[in-house]
Amino acid sequence: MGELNLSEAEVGRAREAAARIAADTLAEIEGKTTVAVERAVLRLLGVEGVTQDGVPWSNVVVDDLLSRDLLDKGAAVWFVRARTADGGSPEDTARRMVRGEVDYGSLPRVEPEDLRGRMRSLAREGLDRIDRSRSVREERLAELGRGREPLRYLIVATGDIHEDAIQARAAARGGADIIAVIRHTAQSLLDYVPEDGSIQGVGGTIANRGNFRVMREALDEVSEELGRYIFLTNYCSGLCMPEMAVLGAQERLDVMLNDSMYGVIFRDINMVRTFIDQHFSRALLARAGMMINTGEDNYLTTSDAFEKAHTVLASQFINEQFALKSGLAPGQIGLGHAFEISPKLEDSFLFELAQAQMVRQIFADCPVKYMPPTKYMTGNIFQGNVQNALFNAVSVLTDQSVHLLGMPTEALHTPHVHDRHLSLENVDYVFRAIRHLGEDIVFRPGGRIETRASNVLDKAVDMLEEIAGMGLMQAISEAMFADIARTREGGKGLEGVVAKAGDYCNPIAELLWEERALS
Amino acid sequence: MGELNLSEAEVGRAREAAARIAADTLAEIEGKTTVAVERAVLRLLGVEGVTQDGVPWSNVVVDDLLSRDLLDKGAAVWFVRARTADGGSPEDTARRMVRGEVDYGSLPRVEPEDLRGRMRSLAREGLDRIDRSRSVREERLAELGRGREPLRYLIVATGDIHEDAIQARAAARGGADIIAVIRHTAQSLLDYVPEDGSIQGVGGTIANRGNFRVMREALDEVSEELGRYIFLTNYCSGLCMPEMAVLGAQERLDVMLNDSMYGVIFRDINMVRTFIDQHFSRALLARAGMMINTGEDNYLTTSDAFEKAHTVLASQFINEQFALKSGLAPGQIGLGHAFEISPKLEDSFLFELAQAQMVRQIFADCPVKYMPPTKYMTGNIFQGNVQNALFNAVSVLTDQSVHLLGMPTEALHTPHVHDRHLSLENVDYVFRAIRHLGEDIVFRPGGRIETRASNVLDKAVDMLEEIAGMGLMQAISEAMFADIARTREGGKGLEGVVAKAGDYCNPIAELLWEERALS
Amino acid sequence: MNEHVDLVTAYGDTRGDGAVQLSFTLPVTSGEKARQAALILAAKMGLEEPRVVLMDPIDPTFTYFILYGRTRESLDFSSIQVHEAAYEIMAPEEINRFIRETFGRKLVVIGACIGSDAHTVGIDAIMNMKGYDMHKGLESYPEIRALNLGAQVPCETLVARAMEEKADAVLVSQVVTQKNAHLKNFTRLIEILEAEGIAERMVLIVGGPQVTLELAKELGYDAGFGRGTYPEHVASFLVQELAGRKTKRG
Amino acid sequence: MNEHVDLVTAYGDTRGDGAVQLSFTLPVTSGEKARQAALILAAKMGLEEPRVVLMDPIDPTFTYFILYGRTRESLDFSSIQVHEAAYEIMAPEEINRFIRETFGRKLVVIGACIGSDAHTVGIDAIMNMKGYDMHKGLESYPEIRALNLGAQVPCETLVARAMEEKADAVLVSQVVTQKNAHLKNFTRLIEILEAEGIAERMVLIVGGPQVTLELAKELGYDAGFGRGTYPEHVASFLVQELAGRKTKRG
Ligand code: B12
Ligand code: B12
Ligand SMILES: Cc1ncc(COP(=O)(O)O)c(C=O)c1O
Ligand SMILES: Cc1ncc(COP(=O)(O)O)c(C=O)c1O
Repeated sequence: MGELNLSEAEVGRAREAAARIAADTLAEIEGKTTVAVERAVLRLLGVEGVTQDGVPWSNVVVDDLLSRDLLDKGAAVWFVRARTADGGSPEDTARRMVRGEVDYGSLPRVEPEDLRGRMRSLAREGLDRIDRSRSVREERLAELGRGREPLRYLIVATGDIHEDAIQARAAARGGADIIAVIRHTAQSLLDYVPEDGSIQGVGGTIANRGNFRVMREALDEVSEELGRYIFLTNYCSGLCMPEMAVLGAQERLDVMLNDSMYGVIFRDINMVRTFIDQHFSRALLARAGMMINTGEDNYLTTSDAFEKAHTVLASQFINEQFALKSGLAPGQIGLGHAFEISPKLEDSFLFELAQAQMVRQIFADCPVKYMPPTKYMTGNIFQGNVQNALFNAVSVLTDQSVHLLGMPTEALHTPHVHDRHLSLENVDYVFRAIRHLGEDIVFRPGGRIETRASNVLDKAVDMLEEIAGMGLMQAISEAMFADIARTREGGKGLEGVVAKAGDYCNPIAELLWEERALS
Repeated sequence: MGELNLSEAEVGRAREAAARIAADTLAEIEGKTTVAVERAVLRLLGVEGVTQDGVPWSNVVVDDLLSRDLLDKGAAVWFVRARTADGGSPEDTARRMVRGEVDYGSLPRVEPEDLRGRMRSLAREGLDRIDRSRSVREERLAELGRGREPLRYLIVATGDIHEDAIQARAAARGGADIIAVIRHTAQSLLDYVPEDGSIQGVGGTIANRGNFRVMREALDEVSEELGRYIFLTNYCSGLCMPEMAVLGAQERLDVMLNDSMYGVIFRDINMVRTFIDQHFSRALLARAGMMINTGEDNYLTTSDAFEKAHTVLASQFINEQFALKSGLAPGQIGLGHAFEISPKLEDSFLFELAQAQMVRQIFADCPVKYMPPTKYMTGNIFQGNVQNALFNAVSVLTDQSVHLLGMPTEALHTPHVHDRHLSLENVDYVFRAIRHLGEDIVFRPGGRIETRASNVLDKAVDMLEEIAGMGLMQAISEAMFADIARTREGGKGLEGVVAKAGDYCNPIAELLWEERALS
Repeated sequence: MNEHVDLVTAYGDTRGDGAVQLSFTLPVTSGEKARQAALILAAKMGLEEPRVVLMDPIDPTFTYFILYGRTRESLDFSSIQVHEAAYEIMAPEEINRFIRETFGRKLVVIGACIGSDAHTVGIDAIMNMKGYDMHKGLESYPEIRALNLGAQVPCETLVARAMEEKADAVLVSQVVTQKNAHLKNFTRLIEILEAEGIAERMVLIVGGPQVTLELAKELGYDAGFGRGTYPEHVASFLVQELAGRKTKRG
Repeated sequence: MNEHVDLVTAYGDTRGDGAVQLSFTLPVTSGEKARQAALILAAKMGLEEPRVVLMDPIDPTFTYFILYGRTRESLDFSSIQVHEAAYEIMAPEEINRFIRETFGRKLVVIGACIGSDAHTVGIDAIMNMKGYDMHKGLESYPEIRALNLGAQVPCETLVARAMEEKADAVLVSQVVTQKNAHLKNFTRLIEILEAEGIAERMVLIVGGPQVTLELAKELGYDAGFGRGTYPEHVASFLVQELAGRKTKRG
């Protein structure tokens, strides 16, 4: 598509403000950690498995330390000291810790350097495992190659991973490049990862190591069959965000839905908790070479796509800065936006075209992810296919990187096997039919489209500078995103936020930041 | 839409060649008339109704004159002379003529001037009736106004005019601007107009005065209800083409499918017969202030839309010239084309866009009629809706005048009541969503679209100049249109072609041509 | 079929033709045998002249079908009993006046999206100031105190709050219906309300895109509202229902 | 349902869920009563948990519905008998060789689109040089003399010509099916052929988008071909059928 004439200066101002916003927010949380972060650390140090009542060891250990007011030093410290004392398996140590068999007061003294060394060598093992699965991905990609952009992203959400696998294979054979397993409705509010083989999901499927493996295997198999690497997506969100990052990284997921604010706004998770969790999680995802998908599309389900288009752009700038500060490379930052404008609006297509093209230009190095119409989809599944056709057209016209296929049945149910089939046919045809239209047409300077884009950009700049002034947490409590307000003290999971002691240590974070350059 | 840069010179050459082609063809048929033309004349002179075995009087009279080798003077001459002799009702005269009660040899002698005078005054009455219905249309249009372009053209084809009327009303309420009653499959090969209230149609509904009235009434009623004049379309084609023109003009139809070659190519009607019939028919339609729709769209059902795009353009130039030579104003000439390109072709949308825009520019004063995908529609009614969506997009982008709505069920059956409903929703949305996109984008000079358009134009020029050389009839016998070959002597209805005698007279034609300026 | 005035069946292009379109997937490999299977299934559904108009292989193990046919079935339209919630729709002003005159106090309405359902747009549309589609929500009614607890509210929390606020009505939304999640949550709530013995005391209203009045009644609620509901619909029903109960109690 | 390996039913997202989509129009005014009518009709078609997901007024007298539900029906896939025309598909060269070796003469095939049907694209696709979708038509077979009479051929003309050409096979196309026009024409032709006593002597083949083998057999033809047929399919069947008859006659 011919380029839109956008003010470089304005874009610069926006980025600059967003950088300030991210920096200030991170400064605020600097001195804090969360139970979720500590659980993730323990998992990487080798604490796996569950108690006989199915609670993950990482949870019981961290809860135990929290109840003893010991968590402020970091779970790693106590775990490693306890281990050194006995030298059993990680699980034995964990068991002894929670059984109260470890007298934290009188643990044999270890030299700080010595302790640090042991923590780091365990941490190194943990990261090696992640690095290994990263290189497996790289090898397979090199060998098989990937689909052509816009990549076709399809969701499965039967609630049963084995049924999901069947449908994912069918979707891949039909042309899917990325399969996202939608997560069980209630999971993001669970403060632990449900054990393997556990309950039937609703509105989605349980996300845990066992289920990740089932789908990874299915996709590897079908990737071979098709000679095309099929990417796997799940959610790095909710109260277990950092642990999801660990599991995803270990089980070679390729993409994770991960947003710096979604949990706060749409799941009413405490904002301090979320900002800490996302910062650490993203560093892990960066290390694992995974792509994140942010969730700005969601804003347009609660606020109007025409009125609030600038909030999406503003949020993308913020998500970008948070991501960079966690060490994600631009190529790993999949910013989200969506075709959610009201079909009743005249020239709605022009406005979506303006937004999509603007986002593409402003975040040129990011694999932007474009989401389909959902809010204005209805029970008219025939017309739904038409709405999706125009969405498909904008996507290929503006050359988006990741294209989430809309379903004709969006308003009715999580996709049936033929819903995906019909959507793939829709996309095949539209992409093919207008493949090079973008190259063949030029925007009329000062036309409706260009004007719309500049207006949205200007409003985003104003919004970002306003936020930079008041601080992001304040902005959220004033419902500046999605028209939903959340307070700094409100929301779920605040009790899991802990102030770090002076000698707090998180060996994983240390290595991640020291070695950021590498990733 | 930004204008395509097309060579004026080439367009000029094409028109010039087409004018020669039309002129030469008309010269060839100059000295001939047909039974259909003569029947039409009789109808306009007042010969209506049918015999007790349901054969129209116009048919029996003309057949009788033909069998007596008297038709070469024109039916009008004999009819008027016979009438003067008795002075009864037109029907009485007709009855006496066919009963052999008229001794043509010894009819009382009339002064040529006198005879001509009587013929012309009867003809004048005939044309007055047409002029009256034309002014009724003009009044209603002035009072009610019409829909916004592209006008929404929908078809009904239940086979039963009363069922058609129900569906037409529903369609109009859903937004239709033009209702076309598709004609009974077998009718175009009937050499007479089936009497009123006759058989159930197949694949369409019988076209005759009675049925025209039923639908006209229904549409007038719903026009009032909606405050929008709804146009009525039928077919001026087949072996009764001139009579259809008469009936349509009298019963205030607004649009008629009328092509200078369709009958020859797709119905295997003799070409001499067709050229004579269309020439006279169009003069009547011109007088009645009706719009014609030509049938180039049909070529693409038997030949490939990409390969043979230039044959459509060439034929449009020819149809335009024939139309002008019959006295139709550019505003009455609805040239047909269609979105029939293979959906398997990459950039198919670009090629259709090129064609549609080119046609729009070249025939700027003609109400171009754009037809939907039909040939590549399948039983996948969901995907069909997507194909129609892209067709709708091209139509509003290039600002076509008349838009025939594609049906998701095109490959299956003549439309069901909800098929139209779904198509109207499709069009509503797409037209609204991209309403001003055309104004907002410009073609890249020398891009795929512009290049495609010039190539098609060049090929059309070559084709037209080749045809100008060999003559149109020769061209048809070489399958230059639709890949279908027809011979000059072959096809149906040749027996109905008669060489005119020196004193042949067609009072209707006389008046029509004398008064052409008026219409 | 055509004769009887009130016998109706599906209509394609001729009264009584019974034209019906059908689509489904069969877990079999595409082919003549699969086509037959689709026809048999359609026949078992009572379709005459069933036609497979599309047989599309989704992959080697699934085949998608689109069919047309004519249903033999018809029904007597005149005999259909709809139990529509018997109330007239009033304008917001009317409703407020009615409240002042009938109850002489503000009504307390408490709402939430229960269980793990986070779809608040629906309940917000009914309760919040902003409302829906230009129709302002209950919050904008001077005579109504509207408390919207929002998303993912545990049944217990809602009930406790309703009791402490002495709510006149409880409004519950459920949007996620997969695996009948909504039924489970609705049932759970009504059980708790009954356990607390307050089910009778309050007007219990449910809503959601797949909620119907029948469903609500079956589950023991006073009313259910589906797609396209406006705040005034709910308020109208509520005030009329409460007025009714008042007079009953005398 | 899941247990039995060969019991199959519709599949949405879980084996055995029976998910089916349905759409139709009822000649009634949109409203709650109309919605009920649609549900009743769906129930009569054996759908469980029928849901109206769209009720769209087409105009005051018609309402369009889209529904989803679960069919109770299932069928034993293993028991399905398809009578597929028993022949293997051969390549053009094979076919020509087979003709030379088996019959030692050119076969004469005459085709037409009968009645008032002017849809020749189908029969042309089978018979003409050009063929269809890169598959050359019978005209291109050196061992076949293919005569395509084209559109709107009266049955009488076709039969007369077939006799005079001593045709080995007659190929007939019908595309227009409204009001069962195709059945009428097919029936008429077979009657004339039988009257002339040549129905046995020639291989009679019909085709068209809505033609199936079953239909052809019912009507007394030897084979029927539908959408997506290629010339070699027809030729393969033809030569194998003729060879069969030859040996029978001995
Ligand atoms: C917006 C939306 C979201 C937003 C919700 C934001 C928010 N704060 O509400 C976000 C992005 C967060 C979201 C998330 C999810 N969603 Co969602 N979402 C939708 C969507 C696109 C629109 C829903 C909507 O807002 N409709 C507009 C409102 C106004 O309509 P309404 O809800 O029907 O409400 C009206 C009436 O029903 C009635 N009403 C509703 N409630 C009440 C209550 C009372 C008392 C009364 C009187 C009336 C009433 O009045 C309202 C106004 O008329 C639908 C698809 C669709 N097009 O419907 C999917 C959909 C509902 N979501 C779905 C799913 C599965 C999810 C997830 C669970 C997926 C996942 N696993 O991550 C998540 C998790 C959220 C959760 N835990 O519940 C599925 C549900 C499938 C099913 N039938 O079970 C749907 C159908 C999409 C799909 N096809 O998969 N979603
Ligand atoms: C092209 C076309 C036309 C062209 C025909 C040009 C021509 N010379 O053939 C034109 C524009 C002239 C036309 C006119 C009409 N058409 Co038309 N037309 C179509 C269209 C768009 C495509 C048909 C086609 O060419 N398919 C491609 C070929 C290759 O497929 P096929 O025919 O199925 O053939 C394959 C197989 O069936 C098989 N086969 C077919 N015949 C035979 C024979 C033998 C012996 C064998 C072995 C195999 C075989 O092999 C072929 C290759 O695989 C269809 C809609 C659609 N998309 O299907 C409507 C359609 C067939 N037409 C229709 C109608 C009603 C008409 C008209 C009657 C409308 C009118 N009243 O004016 C007219 C009149 C023509 C007439 N008297 O028959 C309806 C029929 C409705 C119905 N089911 O009864 C359709 C379905 C459109 C619609 N939805 O209304 N039409
Ligand atoms: C970025 C992001 N995270 C998370 C979710 C929802 O997942 P969950 O509710 O399971 O956290 C979404 C919703 O699609 C999302 O966009
Ligand atoms: C210009 C024109 N005339 C006539 C017809 C067909 O009508 P009939 O076959 O009844 O002549 C068509 C086909 O749609 C057409 O395009």
